[in-house]
Amino acid sequence: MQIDYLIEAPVRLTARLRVEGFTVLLGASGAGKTTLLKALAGLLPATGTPYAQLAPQERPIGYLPQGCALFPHLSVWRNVAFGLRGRRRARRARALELLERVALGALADRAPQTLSGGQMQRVALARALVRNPALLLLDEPTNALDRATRAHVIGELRALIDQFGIPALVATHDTYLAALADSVAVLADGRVAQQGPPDEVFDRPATRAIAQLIGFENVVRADLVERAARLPESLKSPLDAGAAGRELGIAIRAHDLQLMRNGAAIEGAIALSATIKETRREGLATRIFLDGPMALEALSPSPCGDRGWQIGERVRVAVAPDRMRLVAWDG
Amino acid sequence: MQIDYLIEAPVRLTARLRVEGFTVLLGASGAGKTTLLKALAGLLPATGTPYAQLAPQERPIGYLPQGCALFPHLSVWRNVAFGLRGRRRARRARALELLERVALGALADRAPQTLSGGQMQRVALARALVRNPALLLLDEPTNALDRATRAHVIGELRALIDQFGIPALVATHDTYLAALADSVAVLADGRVAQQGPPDEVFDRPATRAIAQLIGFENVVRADLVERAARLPESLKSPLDAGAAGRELGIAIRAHDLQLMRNGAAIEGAIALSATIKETRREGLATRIFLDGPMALEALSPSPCGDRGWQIGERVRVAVAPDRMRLVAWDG
Amino acid sequence: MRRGALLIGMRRGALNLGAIGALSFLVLPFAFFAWATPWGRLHAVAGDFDAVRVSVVYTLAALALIVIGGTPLAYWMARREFRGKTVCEGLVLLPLLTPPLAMGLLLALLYGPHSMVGATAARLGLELTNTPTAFVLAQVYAAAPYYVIAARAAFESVDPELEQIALTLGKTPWQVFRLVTAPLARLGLAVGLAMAWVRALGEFGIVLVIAYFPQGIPVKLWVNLQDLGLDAIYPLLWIFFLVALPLPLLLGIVSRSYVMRTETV
Amino acid sequence: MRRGALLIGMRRGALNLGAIGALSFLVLPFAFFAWATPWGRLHAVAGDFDAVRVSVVYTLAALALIVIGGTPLAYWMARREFRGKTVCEGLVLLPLLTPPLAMGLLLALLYGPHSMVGATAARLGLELTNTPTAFVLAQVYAAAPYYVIAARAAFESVDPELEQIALTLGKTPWQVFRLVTAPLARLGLAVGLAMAWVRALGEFGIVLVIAYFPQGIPVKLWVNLQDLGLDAIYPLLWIFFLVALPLPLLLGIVSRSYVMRTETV
Amino acid sequence: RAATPLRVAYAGSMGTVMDQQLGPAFAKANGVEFQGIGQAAYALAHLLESKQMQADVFVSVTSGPMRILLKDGLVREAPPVAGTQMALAYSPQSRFAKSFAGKQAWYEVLESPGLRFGRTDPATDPQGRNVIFTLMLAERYYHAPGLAEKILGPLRNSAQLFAEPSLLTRLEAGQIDATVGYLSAIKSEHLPFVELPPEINLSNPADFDAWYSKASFTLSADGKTTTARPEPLVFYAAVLANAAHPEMARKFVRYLAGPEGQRILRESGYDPPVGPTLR
Ligand SMILES: Nc1ncnc2c1ncn2[C@@H]1O[C@H](COP(=O)(O)OP(=O)(O)OP(=O)(O)O)[C@@H](O)[C@H]1O
Ligand SMILES: Nc1ncnc2c1ncn2[C@@H]1O[C@H](COP(=O)(O)OP(=O)(O)OP(=O)(O)O)[C@@H](O)[C@H]1O
Ligand SMILES: [Mg+2]
Ligand SMILES: [Mg+2]
Repeated sequence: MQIDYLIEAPVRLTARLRVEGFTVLLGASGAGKTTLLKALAGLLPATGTPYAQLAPQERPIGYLPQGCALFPHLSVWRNVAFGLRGRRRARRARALELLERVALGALADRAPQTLSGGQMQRVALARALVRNPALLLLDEPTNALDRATRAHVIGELRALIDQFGIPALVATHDTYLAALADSVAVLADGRVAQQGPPDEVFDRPATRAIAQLIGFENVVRADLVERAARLPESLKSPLDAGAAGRELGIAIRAHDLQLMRNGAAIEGAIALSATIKETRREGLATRIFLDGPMALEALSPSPCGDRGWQIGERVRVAVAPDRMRLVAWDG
Repeated sequence: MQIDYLIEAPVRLTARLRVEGFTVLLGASGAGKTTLLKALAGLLPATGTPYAQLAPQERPIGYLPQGCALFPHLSVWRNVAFGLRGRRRARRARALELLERVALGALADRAPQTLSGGQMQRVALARALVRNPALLLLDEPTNALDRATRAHVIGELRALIDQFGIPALVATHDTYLAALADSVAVLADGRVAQQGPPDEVFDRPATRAIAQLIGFENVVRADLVERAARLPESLKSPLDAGAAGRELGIAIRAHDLQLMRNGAAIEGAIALSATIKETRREGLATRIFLDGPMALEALSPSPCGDRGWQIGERVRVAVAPDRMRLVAWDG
Repeated sequence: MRRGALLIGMRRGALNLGAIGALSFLVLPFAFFAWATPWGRLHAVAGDFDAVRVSVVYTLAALALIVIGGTPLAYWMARREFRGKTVCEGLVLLPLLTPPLAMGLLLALLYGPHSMVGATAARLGLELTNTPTAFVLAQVYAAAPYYVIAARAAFESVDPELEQIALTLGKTPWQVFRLVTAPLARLGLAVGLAMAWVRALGEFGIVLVIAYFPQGIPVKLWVNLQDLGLDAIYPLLWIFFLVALPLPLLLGIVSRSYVMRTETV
Repeated sequence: MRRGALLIGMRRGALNLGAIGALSFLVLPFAFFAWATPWGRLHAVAGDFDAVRVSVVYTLAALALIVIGGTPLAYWMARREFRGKTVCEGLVLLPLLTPPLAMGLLLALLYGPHSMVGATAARLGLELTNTPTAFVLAQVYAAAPYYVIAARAAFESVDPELEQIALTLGKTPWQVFRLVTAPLARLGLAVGLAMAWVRALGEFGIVLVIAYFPQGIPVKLWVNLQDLGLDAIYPLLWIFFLVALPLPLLLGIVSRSYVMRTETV
Repeated sequence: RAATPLRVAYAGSMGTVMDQQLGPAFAKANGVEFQGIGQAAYALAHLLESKQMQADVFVSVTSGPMRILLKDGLVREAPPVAGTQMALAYSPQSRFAKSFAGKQAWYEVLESPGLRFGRTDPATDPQGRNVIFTLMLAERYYHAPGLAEKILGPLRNSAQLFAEPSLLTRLEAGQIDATVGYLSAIKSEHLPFVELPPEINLSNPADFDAWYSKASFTLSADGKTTTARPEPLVFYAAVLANAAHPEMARKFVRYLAGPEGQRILRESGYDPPVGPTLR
C-alpha cells in the first residue's frame, strides 16, 4: 500500500512511504510518528492518499494509540469487542479468541484500570485487530512488554498479518521490532528520509539523523576524519563528490572501534590517537568515551578489568574500512 | 539501601532486595513491579522498611509513574518545579537546568498535552529528580525513547545518580537498561527471585521464569533433554541432585543452538535431531522453529538464503555444554 | 477504592468532621421536621394525590424535553470553540438567575394569550396559560439550565481521545455518543438530571404565574397553607419527598454501579 | 481545540441546529423582555438600590459560607466509600428538592422565634427571623446543595493518581488540594459556584418566609409588582441582571483560561 | 427607640398605601423603623397562628382571616380601620376597553365572546369569593338569570383563575381584559375601572342581612364542605398578643383609625370603616 500524506499541524510532515507486510516506522522522540498515524486514522486533518477524504469511522483501519486509551467503563473483553457488531455471544467469543492470542484470556472480565501497563497494551492491540482491518496502525505496541511476552505477542501479530495479508505500520523505538520488519521507514526532519528492508537500513543509513537513531554511536564530519586519518580509496572518491555538493559524515558503531595500546601497529585499518575520558560498565561489555581530534565512543566486548583501560590513557583507535558508513550530514 | 516490604493487595508480594546505585527491577508484565514501586512511594498500603510508617509526602523519594501522570494544568517547567519551594525565579532556573539535561530545554513553556510520548516521559523524569530525593523510584523511565535519546537520558541519569549518590530502583523491561545497572533484581512469583550484578543474572538465571524473562528462548525440562541427548558430567551431577529434590530445567539461548545438515558430525557438544517447522527473517538473522523431542528455537546469524534451510527438513541441533544453564523449573 | 490525597496523606479526622458538620447542618431542618410531624393525625388532604399525579406526570414530560433539547446544546458547548462562547454561557445562566417570580412574568408576557407566540399557539389549539402545556413550559425553563450546565461540564471531562478511538473502531458519531461519551459522562449527566428533576418538581414561582392550574405539589402546598393552615402541609410534604427522592437516588446508584467495580484496593 | 467524536465524525449541521435551537428557546423570553422594556421611561424605584446592596452583600457572605462548609463535604463524598453513601446523597438533595415555600416553612419551624434553636439564638442576641442572619441562612439552604453536588462531581473526575504524585513530591494534603485538586476541578467548581450564586441571589420562596426583611432583589420585585405594577419591575430586573451576571461569567472565563492553551490543532 | 422594627403584616392589596404612605409617615412621627409584610391575608393568618411568623400588628381584609387569630387568642379585639367596595377593572390595552368606557352595560360586555375575564382562587382568596358574590348579586339585581354562570363558568374555572401577581401583570399587559376587585387596589394601580352599584359592590353594611346574604355558594376543603357567605369589605387591624412592641403596636392601630390615618386612606381610595369591632 502506497501512502502519501501531507500534514500541516502540529508538525509539518510530508510522508511518502510504502506499507508492505510488517512495516516499522522509526523516528526520534518527537519526530512525528504519532502525528502520522493519527492522520492516517483520520484524527488529524491531512491531505493525501489513501483515505484522506473518508471520515475516521469509514476508514478500514485498526489503530492502537500510544497511550492505549482503553475504555474505562468497559471490561477487558468488551473493550476488545467494541468494534464488533452482532450478538453478544459471538462478540465475546471473538474477543476471547484474540485475548488468548495475547495471553490474556484469563483477564477477560477485569476492569481495565486493574491491569498492569503491559496487560493494557496487549488489550489495546487485541482491540485494534478485532475488525480485520485493511491497514493496521500500531503506535508503540510492545514498549511495555518484557522480552518473553513481547516475543510471544509479536509472533502472534506476524501470524495474523501473514494469515490475513493485512499490512501494518508500526511506530516504535524498539530495534528488535525493527529487525523483524519487512520494511523500515525512517521519519526525520519532517519526511520519510529512508525506507528499505531492515538489513539495508541498519547497514546503510542515509543520513546522520538515521545513523544515530539506529544505533551508530559515532557520526563525525567527514572532513574531520579526513584530516586526522588516512582514508581508503573506497571512501575518498565519494567524499570528493560530497565536497562538491553537500557535507558528508562518517558513521561508525561503537563496537566496531578497536582500541589498542599506544604504539601497537595496525594493518589495513584507519587509525588515530585519542585519550580515554570515561569508562562505563555495560553488562558484559565496557563503554569507553574517548577524546581526541573528535569525541568517540567505543564498546569493548569484555568487562573493563580484562584489558585494564585507564582514564587519561592515550590509545590508538582503529576501524576497519568496511565498518565505516558514509552518510549525508544534514537531512 | 535494604528494602523489605510485604504487600497484600492487589497482588501479594514479598519484596526483599538491596538498592545500590542503579538497581533495575525486572519482571514479566503483570509481575508486580509497579505495585512494589507504588508501595515504596506510600501510595499502596504495605508493611516493612524503610519508610512504611511515613505518609507519602514525608518520604524522601522521587517517583516516576508508569503513565507519566504529568499535571495537565501546569506547563512543562511548572510540572518539573512542582516539588520545589521558594521563589519563582529560583524554581524556574532549577527546572530549566533539569530540562536541559533531558534535552527538553526548548519546550519549557509548552503544555504537557502537546508533547510526544517520549517528551512526556522525560519531563516526568526531570520532575522525579527535582527534589534530590534519597531514593529514586522509576517505573519504565525510557520505554518511550528512541535509542539515541535513551542513551543520552540514561547517561544524564547515571551522572546524577553517581554525583549525588542517590540510589535508584528502576522497573523496566529494557534489557539494555538492565545491562547498564549496578544490580538487577528479578521479581517473579510474588517475590524477588534473584538479585545480583547484571552479568551474573544474565549469565546464570536461577529459575525458568527468570531465564525466559532475560531472553533464554529455550527452557526445557532437564529430564526431557536427558532422555534425548548425552549430557556432560558437569550437568549430570546437579541433575541427579535435582532429581532428589525439585525439578530442573535447561536454558539455552536461541543463538547458542547450532543447526547442522543431518549426518554432519559434531565434537564436544550435545546434539539431537529435529525438524524445521518454520523460519522467520529477523533483520540480519533468521529465527528457526524446530520440532522434535522438544520444541526449540534457534537463531542463525546469517539470512535464511545463505544456508537455505527448508521447512520440513530434518537437522541436527547442537549446543556447546558451556552454553547450557541449569535452572529451577518452578519458582 | 480510588483514594485521593486528602485521604492518603492526612489523618482523616479534620475532613470527616468538616464534612459531617456541613451535612448535618443541611439535614437539620428535615430531621426537625420529621420530629415535629404529628405522625398520629397525619392524613392527606383532598386533592393531594391529584397534585402528586400532576407533578410527577408533567415533570417527567418536562424532563424528557429537557434531555432531548439540552443534550445537544451541552455537547456543543463542551466541544466547540468559537468567539462569543462566553456570551452563550451567560445566556444559559439567565433563566437560572432570574428570580422565579420574574421568570414567570417574563414567560407570561411571551407566551400569554395576546402575545405573538401565545396567540399563534392558541390558534393552533395550544393554550399556553393554565394548561398542562404551560405547566411543562414553566418547568422546562426552571430546570433546563441546570441540566445543560451539569451535562456540559460532564461532557467536557470526557477525554476526546476515547471518542476518537471509538470512531476508528467503525462506530458512527451517534453510536460513539451512546456507547462512549454518555456512559463516561454518566455521573455528571445523572447529577444534571437529578437537579433538573428536583428543580422542576419543586418549582413554585414560575408555575404560580403561568400555570396556577393544573395544580402540582408546590402550588397545592401553598393552597393548603392558606386554606387549612400549617398542619395541612405536613402530609403533602412527606408524600412529596416519597415521590421525588427515588428518582435521583436511583440515578445516583445506577450511574455509580455502572462504573466497573474497579481497583480492589 | 479538543474535538470530540460528533465534531470529527459527522457533518456538523444537525448538532449545530439542535444546539442553537435549544439555546434560542431558553433565551427567547429574555430577548422578548429586552424588546418589551420601555427603555425611554425606565427609572429605578425608591429602595431598588438598597435591595441590590442587600442582595449582593449577603449573597457574597452566603457564598463564602457555602464554600467553606461545602468543599470538604463535596470532597468527602467524592472520595470516601462507605455504606450509606447513597443515603447521604439523598440527604444533600433534600433541600434542593423541597419547594422553596416549604423549605421556608421548615426553616421557620427550626429557626423561628418560638423554636428551640431560634429561641436559644435570640437569647444570645442572634435573631433568626427577618434579620441579615436569617437572610444569609435562607440563601445557604437554597444554594449550598447546588455547590456541593457540582463540586462533588468535579472532584470525582480528578484523577487520584495526580494527587498521589503530588504527595510524592512532598506536598502536604492541603497543598495538594490547593495546587492540584482544586485547579483540576476548577471547571466544575466554577459551575457550582455560579449556580450557587444565581440561586442564592434569585431565591424568593425561602426568603419570603423567614427573611422578608432585609429586602433583597427578589422580594423587592414582588413588592414593586404588588405596589406599582409591571412597569416597576423592568428597571429592577435589568439592574439585577447587570449585577448578577458578571460573577458567573467571570468564573467561567477564569476557569477556562486557566486551562493551559493546549493543542493547537 | 426600639431595637427591632415595628412589624406590620397586612393583606397584600394594601401594599401601596402601607409601604409608601402610612408606614413611612408613622415611622417618622414616632421614631421607629417600620417593616410591612404584605401577603395573602389567609396565608399570613395561618403563619401567625402557627407561630411561623412574628409580627406586632395584623391588618386583614374581611373578618375571616382575623377570626382565625381571634379564635386562637392571639388577638383580643380588632377594630375596623377602612372599607372598600368591589369594582370592575379593565385593561387599557384591551380591545373591549372602549365598550367598558362607553354606554354598554358592563355585564353585557363581560359576556362578549372572546373576552378574557380573570379572578383569583375562591378557595384561598377572599377577593376571589367576593367576585362570585358580586356577580351572583348582579344576576338578581339586573334580572339577568344565568349571568354569573355565563361569565364565570365553574367556580374554580381554570381558564380564569390566576395567582394575584399573575393576574395584575396580565391585566396590565392586556392579556386579561377585565377583572373584578377591590376599588382601593384598582385605584392604586391606576387602572381604568367601572364603579358598581351599592347593591352589588358589598360595601354597604346596611344591606348585609337583607340583600347581600342572598348570595352564597359552597366550597369543599379537606373533605368538609363550607358555605361561603358575603362579608362586609372592611379592613380590621389588631395588636398581636405576642407583639415585640405592644405599646407601639397599639399606637399604630390607633393611628390607622385616627384622623391622620383616615385622611391618608381616604386619599388612597379607601372608604371609611363601618361596623363593629371584632372580638
Ligand atoms: N498539540 C500540539 N501542539 C503543539 N505541538 C505538538 C502538539 N502535539 C504534538 N506536538 C509536537 O509535535 C511533535 C511530534 O509529536 P509526535 O507525538 O507525533 O511525536 P512522536 O514521533 O510520536 O514522538 P514519541 O516517540 O516521543 O512518541 C513533537 O515535537 C510534539 O512536541
Ligand atoms: N486494582 C487492581 N485490582 C486487581 N488486580 C490488579 C489491580 N492493580 C493491579 N492488578 C494486578 O496486579 C498485577 C501486578 O500489577 P503491576 O501493575 O504491579 O504489574 P507490572 O509488573 O508493573 O506489569 P507491567 O510491566 O505490565 O507494567 C497484575 O497482574 C495486575 O493485573
Ligand atoms: Mg508518539
Ligand atoms: Mg507496571
